[in-house]
Amino acid sequence: MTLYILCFILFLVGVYGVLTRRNLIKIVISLTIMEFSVFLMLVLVGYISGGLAPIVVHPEGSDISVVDPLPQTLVLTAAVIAVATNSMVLALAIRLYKKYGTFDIRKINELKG
Amino acid sequence: MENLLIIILVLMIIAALAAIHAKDLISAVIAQGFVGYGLVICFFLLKAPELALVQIVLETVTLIIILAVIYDSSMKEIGEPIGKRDIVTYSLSFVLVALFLYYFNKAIVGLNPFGEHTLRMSEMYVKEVLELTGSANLVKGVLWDFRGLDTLGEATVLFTAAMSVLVILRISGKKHQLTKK
Amino acid sequence: MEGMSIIVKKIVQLISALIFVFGMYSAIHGHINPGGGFAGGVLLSGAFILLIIAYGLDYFKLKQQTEATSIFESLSILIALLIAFSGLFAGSLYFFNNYFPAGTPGSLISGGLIPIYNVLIGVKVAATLSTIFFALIIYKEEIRR
Amino acid sequence: MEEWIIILFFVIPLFGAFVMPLTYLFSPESPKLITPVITLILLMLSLYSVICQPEQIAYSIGGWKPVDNVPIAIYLVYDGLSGFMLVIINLVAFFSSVYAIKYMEEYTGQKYFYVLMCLMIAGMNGVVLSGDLFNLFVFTEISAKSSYALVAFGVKKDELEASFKYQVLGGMASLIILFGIAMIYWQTQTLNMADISYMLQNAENNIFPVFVQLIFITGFGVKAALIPFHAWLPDAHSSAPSPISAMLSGVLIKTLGVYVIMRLYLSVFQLNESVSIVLLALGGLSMIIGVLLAFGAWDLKRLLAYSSISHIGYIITGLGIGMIMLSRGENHLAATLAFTGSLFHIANHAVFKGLLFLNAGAIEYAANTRDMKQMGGLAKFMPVTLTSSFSASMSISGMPPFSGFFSKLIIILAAVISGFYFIAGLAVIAGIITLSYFMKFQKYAFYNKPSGKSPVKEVPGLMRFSMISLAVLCLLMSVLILPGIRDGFLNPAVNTLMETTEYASKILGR
Repeated sequence: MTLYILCFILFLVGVYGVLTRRNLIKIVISLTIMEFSVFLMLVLVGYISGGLAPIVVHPEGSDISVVDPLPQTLVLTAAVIAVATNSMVLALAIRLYKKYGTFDIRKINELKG
Repeated sequence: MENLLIIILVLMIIAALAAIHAKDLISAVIAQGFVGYGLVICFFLLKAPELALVQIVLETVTLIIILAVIYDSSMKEIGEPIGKRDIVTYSLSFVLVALFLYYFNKAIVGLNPFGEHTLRMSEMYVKEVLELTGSANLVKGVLWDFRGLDTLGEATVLFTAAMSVLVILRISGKKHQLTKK
Repeated sequence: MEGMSIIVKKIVQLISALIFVFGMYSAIHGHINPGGGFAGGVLLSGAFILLIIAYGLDYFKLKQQTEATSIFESLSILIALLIAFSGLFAGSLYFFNNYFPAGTPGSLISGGLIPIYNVLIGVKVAATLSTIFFALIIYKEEIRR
Repeated sequence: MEEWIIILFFVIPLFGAFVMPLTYLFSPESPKLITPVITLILLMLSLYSVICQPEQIAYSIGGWKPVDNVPIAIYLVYDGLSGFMLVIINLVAFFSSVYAIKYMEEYTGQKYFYVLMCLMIAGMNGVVLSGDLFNLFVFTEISAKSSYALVAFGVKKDELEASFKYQVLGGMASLIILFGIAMIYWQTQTLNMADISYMLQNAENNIFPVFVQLIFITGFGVKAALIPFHAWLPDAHSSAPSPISAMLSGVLIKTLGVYVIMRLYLSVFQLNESVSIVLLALGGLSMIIGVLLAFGAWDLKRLLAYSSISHIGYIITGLGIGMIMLSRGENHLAATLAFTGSLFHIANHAVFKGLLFLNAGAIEYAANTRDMKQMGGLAKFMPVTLTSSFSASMSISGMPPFSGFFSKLIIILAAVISGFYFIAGLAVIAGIITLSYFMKFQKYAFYNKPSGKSPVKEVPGLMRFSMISLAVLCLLMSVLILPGIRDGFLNPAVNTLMETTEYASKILGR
C-alpha cells in the first residue's frame, strides 16, 4: 500500500504546484507531474507479481502468467492525450509571453473570474 | 522489487518538489525530466516495456518543446514575496493535502495490495487475444481491437491538438476591415 | 532559419537516417514488438525535426511543408476511420470489426488489421508532431520579422 | 431502428472534421457548406431515434460478446437519457453552425473553426452514447480540447488568457477524473459502466465509494462549473466567438458535467445520501452566487455566462433533491418531479441560453460593442434581435407562457414537496433577480436613448433564421410538458434516471 500512497502524494504535489505557482511554465510542469502520477497509478494497479511483460514470445506456452495488459493500454492512450494537452498549453504560453513579455500569471490578469 | 520502486518514487517526489520550487526554468525543466525518466524506469520494473518506450520518446519531445518555448525568454523564476494571501493559500493546501491523504488511506483499505491484482475484464484478453487477433503484443491487440474506439479517439485528440496549435499560433484573429475597427 | 556547421550536418545525416529506419521498423512491427505506431511516429517526426534544425529551411518552404504535413495528418486518420467503418460491411454490422484473418502469431503478416492501423497511426503521429513543431518555428520567425 | 445507426452520431462529424482540410484545398468555401449539412443530418438522426423509441440499445464495438457474463468490448448505450441529450446537442449545434456561416466571415483561418466545431460535436455525442468509463473520458477530452482552442479563436489578449485558465483547470479536472477511473479499476477490475455498477454493489469498504464519488464530483464539477470550481467559465464563455459561446453554455457544460454526473451517480454508483446532500448544497450555492455575480456585470456576454452558472445550479439542485429522495427510499413522486424539472431545465436552458448568446453576437456584429452602457436604441434598427431576445429573456426569467417558467416551477414544487423550503426560497429569489437583470439588459440594449453612433443594420438572413427558429422554440418547448407529448421525449429520460442501478441489469441481462 506504501506505493499507492506515495503515488497519491506525487499527485498531490502536482495539484499543489498548479494551485500555488505563478509561472506559466511551472504550471505546465506541475500538470505533467500530475499526469505521471496517474500513469504510474494505473500501471501499479495492473501489476501481478511474477507476471511477465504482455508480449507473447512463444505462442505455444500460453499458460504463463502475464501482467494485466488493459491498464497499459489505458496509459498508452492517456499518454498521447497528455502530449496533446502539453503542446496546446505551451503554444498558449508562448503566445501570452509575446503579448505580455512575462510568464508571470499575476501580470497577465486582465480578466477576473 | 517493491522497495526499489519505493526508493525511485521517493526520489521522483523530491525531484517534483525541486521542479516546482526551482529558481530558474531550465533547472525546473531538468528536474521534471528526472521525474519523467524515473517513470520510465518504473515502467520497466513493472513489466511494461511498451509504455517505457513510448514514455521515453514522448518525454523527450515534451522537453524539446518546452525548451523551444522558453528558449529566448528570461528564464528566471519570478521572485515571489510571501504575502498574506500566499500564507492562506499555503496553509489551506497543506490542510487539504493532509485531509486527502487521511481519507485516501482509509478508502484503500481492503483493495488488492500491490502485486495481487485479479483479472476480470482482461482475463479473456490475456487468454485469447493471441488466437483471436493474432497479435503477439497483447497490448497492441487490446489497443486496436477491443479498445479500438479509444485509440481512434486518442488519435482524434492528437488531430485536435494539431489544429488547435495552428489556431492559437495565428498572428491575427480577424481580417482587417475598414467598416470595423 | 539558418543551418548549422558542416560537422553537425554530416552527423545529423547519419543519425537521422538511423532514427528514421528505427521508427519505420517500430511502426511496422508494432504488433510483435514493443513500440508500435506512437513510438514509431514520434521517432519519424524526430528525424524530420533534427534534419530541419541542422540544415535550416527557409520560411516559405517551411510553410509549404506544414501544409503538406497537415494533409498527411487528416488523410491518414481519415483512412483509419474508414477502415474501422468498413467493418460494418464485412459480414456482421460492427464498428472496428477486425475482419482480416488473424494469421500465425509472431510473424509479420498477422494480427488482421492491426499492422495497418499501426502504420497509419505512425504516419499520423509523425505528421502531427511535425506540424506542431513547424508551427512553433514559423510563429517565432513571423514574430521576428 | 437498426442498432448500428448509433455509431453514426460520432462517425459522421469525425468524418466531416477529417475530410474538411482536404476539401478546403479544392474549394475554400466548402467547410461552410459541409458543417451545417452534417449538423442537419445529425439532428434528423437524433429526432428519428427519439421517434422510433427503442427501449434500449447496447452495441458492442468490434462485436465481442460477453465472456462468462463479463463484457469485454466497449459498449455504446442508447437509452431515454441519451436520446434526450442527443436531440438537445444536435439542435443547438445545427442552429449555431448556420449562424456561424455569416458571423465567422470576419475571422481568419475559418477552416479550423469548422473542423474544431465538428470535433466538439463528435465528442459530445460520444460522451452521451458511451457505456464505458474510459471511453467516456476519451470523448470528454476530444470535446474539451476543441473547446479550449475555440475559446482562443480570436487570439486577442483576453481570449488567450481565458483559454489558458480554461485549459489549466480543465486539464486538472481531466487528470482528477482519470485518477478516479484508476481507483475504480483497482476496485472492480473492469471499465464497463454496467459491470462497475454490478461490482460496486458487493463492495465491503464503505469509505471507498464516498471517496471516489467525491473525486468525480470535483472532476466533473469543474467541467460543469459548479460554484467553487467556476473560475474559468465567465472568462471562457464570454471570450469565445458567439456561436461557440452558445454551444459552450448551451450544451457543453451540460454534456461534460451534468449529464455525466447524472449517469454516474444514478445509474452506476450506489445512491448515497451524504454525497447527494453535497450535490444539493453545491447546486444551491451555484444558483444564488451565480445570480449575484451576474447582477453586477455590465459586459453582456459576461452577464450571460454568470447566469449560466446559476442555471447549472438549478439543474443540479433538482438532481440533488431527486437523489436524496431516492436514497431515502420514500416519496418517489417528489423524485420524479425533481428529475423532470431538472431535465426539462436542461432542454430549456440549452435553447434560451444559446439564443441569448446568439443575440449578444448579433448585437456585437452590428453595433460592435459588448458593453451594455454603450448600447442603446437598438430597438429601432434590429427588430428581429429585439423580439427574439425578448422571448429568450422572458423564458430565462420564468415568465408564464414561456418554457422556462414550467421547468423552474417544477423544480420549486419538488423542493417544497420534499421539504426543502430553504432551497425552494433560494430558487424563487434567484428567479426574481434573474428577471431584474434581464430587464436591465432589455432596457439598456434596446430602449435607452441611442448612443449617437452611426445607425446600425440588422444582421444577415442566415443569422436571423437561427435566432427566429430558436425564439419560436422558446415558446413551443412549453408543449413538451403536456401529458401526451411528455411520454415521447421527457419521460423516457426521467425513467432512465429513476431506474437507478437497473441500468446494469438491463444491459448485462442478468
